[in-house]
Amino acid sequence: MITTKLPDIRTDFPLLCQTSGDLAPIAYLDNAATTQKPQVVIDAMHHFYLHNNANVHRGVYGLAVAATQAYEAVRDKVCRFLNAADRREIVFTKGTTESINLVAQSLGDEVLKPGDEVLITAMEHHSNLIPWQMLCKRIGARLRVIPMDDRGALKLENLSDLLNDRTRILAMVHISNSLGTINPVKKIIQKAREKGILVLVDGAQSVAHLPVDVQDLDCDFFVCSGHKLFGPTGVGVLYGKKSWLERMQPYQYGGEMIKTVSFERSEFADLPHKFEAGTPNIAGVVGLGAAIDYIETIGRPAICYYLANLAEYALHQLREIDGLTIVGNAPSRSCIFSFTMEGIHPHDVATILDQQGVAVRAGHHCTEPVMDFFGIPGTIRASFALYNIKDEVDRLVAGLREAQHIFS
Amino acid sequence: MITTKLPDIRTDFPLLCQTSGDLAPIAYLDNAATTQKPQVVIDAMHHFYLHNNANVHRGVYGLAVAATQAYEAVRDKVCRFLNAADRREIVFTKGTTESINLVAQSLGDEVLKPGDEVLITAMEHHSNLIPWQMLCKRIGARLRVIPMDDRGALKLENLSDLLNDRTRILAMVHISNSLGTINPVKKIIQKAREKGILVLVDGAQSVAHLPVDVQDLDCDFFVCSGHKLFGPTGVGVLYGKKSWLERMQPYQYGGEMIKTVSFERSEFADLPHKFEAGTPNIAGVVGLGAAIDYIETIGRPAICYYLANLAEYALHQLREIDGLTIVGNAPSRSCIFSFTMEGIHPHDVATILDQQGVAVRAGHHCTEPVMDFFGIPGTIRASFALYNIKDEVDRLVAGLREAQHIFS
Amino acid sequence: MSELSNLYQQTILRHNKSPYHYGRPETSDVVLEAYNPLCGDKYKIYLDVVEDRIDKAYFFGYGCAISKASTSVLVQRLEGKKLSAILELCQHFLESLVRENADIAEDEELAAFSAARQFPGRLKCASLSWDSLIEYLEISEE
Amino acid sequence: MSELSNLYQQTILRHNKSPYHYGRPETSDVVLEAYNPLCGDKYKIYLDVVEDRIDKAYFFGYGCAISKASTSVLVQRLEGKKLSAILELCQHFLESLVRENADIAEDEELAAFSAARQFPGRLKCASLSWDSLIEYLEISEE
Ligand SMILES: Cc1ncc(COP(=O)(O)O)c(C=O)c1O
Ligand SMILES: Cc1ncc(COP(=O)(O)O)c(C=O)c1O
Repeated sequence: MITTKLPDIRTDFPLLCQTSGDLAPIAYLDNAATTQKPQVVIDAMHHFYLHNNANVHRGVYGLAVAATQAYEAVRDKVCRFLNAADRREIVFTKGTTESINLVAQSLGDEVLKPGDEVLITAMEHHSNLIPWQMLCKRIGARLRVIPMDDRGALKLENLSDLLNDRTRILAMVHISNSLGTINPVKKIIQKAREKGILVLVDGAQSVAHLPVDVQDLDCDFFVCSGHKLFGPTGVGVLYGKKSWLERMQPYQYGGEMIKTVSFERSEFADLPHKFEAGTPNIAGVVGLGAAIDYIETIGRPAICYYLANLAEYALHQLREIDGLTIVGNAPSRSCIFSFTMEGIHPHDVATILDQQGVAVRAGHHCTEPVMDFFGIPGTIRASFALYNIKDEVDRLVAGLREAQHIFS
Repeated sequence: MITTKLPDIRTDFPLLCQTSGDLAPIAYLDNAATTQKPQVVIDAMHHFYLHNNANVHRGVYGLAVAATQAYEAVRDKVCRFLNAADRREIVFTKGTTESINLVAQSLGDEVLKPGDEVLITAMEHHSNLIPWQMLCKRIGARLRVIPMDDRGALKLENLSDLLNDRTRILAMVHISNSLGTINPVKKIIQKAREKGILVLVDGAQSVAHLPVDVQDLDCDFFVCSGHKLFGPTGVGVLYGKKSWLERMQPYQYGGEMIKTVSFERSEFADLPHKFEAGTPNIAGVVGLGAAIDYIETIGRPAICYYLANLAEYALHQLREIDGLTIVGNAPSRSCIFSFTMEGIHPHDVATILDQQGVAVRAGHHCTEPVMDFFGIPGTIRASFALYNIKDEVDRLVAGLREAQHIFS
Repeated sequence: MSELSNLYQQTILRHNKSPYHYGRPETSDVVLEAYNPLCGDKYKIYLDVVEDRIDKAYFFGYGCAISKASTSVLVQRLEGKKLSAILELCQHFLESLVRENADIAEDEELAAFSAARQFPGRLKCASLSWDSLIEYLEISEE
Repeated sequence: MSELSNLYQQTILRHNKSPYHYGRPETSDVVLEAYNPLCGDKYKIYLDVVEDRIDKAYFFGYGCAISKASTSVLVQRLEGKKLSAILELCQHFLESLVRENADIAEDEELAAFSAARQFPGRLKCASLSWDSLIEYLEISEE
């Protein structure tokens, strides 16, 4: 069902319904940092600890079997959710950051030689920048950057120069967390594929906003975090093509990831266990499963459509405010808005908004090079999720006007 | 208060009180794999998601400040719990396995040269074996092993040979998860210190059983997991002396662990954030805090004393069973019992026990070399925690006799 | 205890105690390994293959009662059978571990393992050697 | 909104708009840096020290209203004071950000920052430059 109105889902999120005294509930507009959790996700973990809690994979008794089934069932769910070809291509990590570090660490030596190039974009989150920067430093490879224009859109004219004979890896963000730009990843991946370049897509922001199909994108790796997807903290996903995951060294060593061990040598387990050393975040994975179920009940096309409408409204309202400059005006954008206000520091704006019950983020949003590019130390960022409503846009705007009033 | 009777705490653990039909509640004796969670831990995470959920460290708004305070308060708690000298010496990880991999990875190149030696014990969990094995392989160092006798006690006669001029790192388990042996770590650490050797103690099993004081032990690193300490899955602790943590390279790169970033170079944040890249398991850390509070309400000396009594009872009862061989008879032991039964495979025993509502583990318990040493493919393991009672020992014994009956 | 006695019933206990053709022949055409890294159960299966038939089958190794008995009844059913018929039997047997299979239900000994349906943690024990054999048969078919 | 107007009150807004001795002197004896990597606020504080007194103080940099105003009132209070007295003042001021401090409560301009107690996320903004100065003073004392 495609509609500008999502079913009344706010009540699914208990934190959004909390009131204290006669204050309105919080207008939570920091969803790019982390999302709120629906009751079903909280309940799923609660239920797990009450009824199924045991360690996974090796237990013979009923409880351990139930825990293992609950855990592995989520792998199937994630596999369907991202449309991976094989459940063994889904590795559970603690988050996007770990997923990227895993790939950079385990694959780096496999594919990168001195003089080779790794390509990222000008708008990467630190998590998709520093691991590659350090890898390049270690190997003696070169980190190169796809530039952007002053709207915050990638400049792709010279892409064929940047995707050259020495390029081995392309790592790029799907939706920028500080600019809101939706990058044309599919088109870029096609170009990279023609040259046999390996591609990692940072989907931390995109999974909650867009339907994602890793086979259609044809990326080699796709990474995301549970906590930005209405799931719990401490759990993330690494999707990787089987042929790559098989070639890669394990990232961590320990229980569950081995076939046989002696003091002299160890033989590693098959996929995906090779990459899941130690006791995983079992309850967290179960919570992630509930989050995916929740999203699929609503439907990603419906979410996408709803957010597009909300973005249009927010953009219009923000543009009405004199002295407000939106940072990030790419033609294709998501429901994340960064902006600065003349004469008022972002932190002061955020504090004043907070006092009015509007939660936004201020700072560089872990994208310092983006701030450097625009010559600013930081922005105010309002980022919306499926439970946000127009009324909250209005509260944001009213709060911004109040800040202007105080500083006038 | 030192007593053989703990206050009636079973009701604090909802899973232990579940009954179905007229079956007795489960006798959960797989605590070395993971522990059950008291209601207060489950509630703490629930409360966090309902009232404080936001990302930590960078937010200006009230919710983010509350989340940061809740998260950082647990660092203080863990610091006190382990008696660390400085809260910056406490790093949150996803578990023991990650903590050890972090040290092996980030410190390895700092202290290990070709020809150097890393010393472990004959009873290490794979998590405290393979990371060192792989490190040695990478560097060209040698992995050596403190042997044990056939009771499963370390043989320390030749310790001064093993702690020699080439030894750089000693990594040893505090309490063996497959034998129950309590190792004399303090005495061994003293010897290592005299030679300036760095020491890591794997406390995965010990924190729930013994009071731990890292300054008194004088180890350089101490690692443990929340989920074996009545806390949630997906969270663990690395304690490291500040001087070492400062010398070490970051393990993962991303948000929160940097001071400044450009495409050319990055400068890393101070301790402990240098080692906490990306969004941490915030709710998990909050749950761990509640678990520590819970343990401290009961008191670790009381727990220790209670478990010693329970162990004595269990040992006596198990010894009464003909055809049962206890694997691990060190003079100093904890409440973890491994054993084999004549003519019955461990998995068959575990299944038969499971049908009687007794949950034990069967297998090599991630300590294959220990099994090889005893020439067995695996054991049955019953491991007790503070909520277990003598009646459950009796149920275990009855179940074992039933298994013998079936296989007679 | 009724589910339980279903799994550890006479058939299985008997085969566990006195497995069929348990031993290592001096020579054999084919040696298969059935190994479960999760629990350590490990069997070698020794086959003499004459044309498209299995002539002789033995096994040796270590494992739980379920895997040992299941390997024993497997080996017992191989000799003299055509490879194609064996593949079919294996597939029916594996199906019977998940849901009712009419062909297997009639074979009392094989049907004993259907009780493993109630014990998901032990399914792999029942299927271990059968899985290895299928893998071998499918490869040789190609 | 009463807590809020407490933080963004006239003192702070005024100092933010017209900070005291805001600029880069051509020479100075001591240059301190006050930098908060978490938010990017960064000030340089330029001091001329004559014997055990601060003779001239300037600052320059970028940050939020709270950190800028707090640096401004700090700089304003340095000139002519003994280093030991400054250290004491800094300590009192930092205390006033955590709990009532009698000395600070009497100084209307400094007391304006006590409202930051209600805004734990902004405490560091109020203390930033004071922290750097304390660090410098403590090192020079040794
Ligand atoms: C002694 C010991 N070390 C390490 C580990 C690994 O802990 P985790 O799986 O929580 O990473 C365990 C748990 O099985 C253990 O018992
Ligand atoms: C685009 C992008 N990449 C990576 C990350 C890092 O995610 P996490 O902190 O969950 O590891 C984020 C989250 O801030 C992000 O927005």
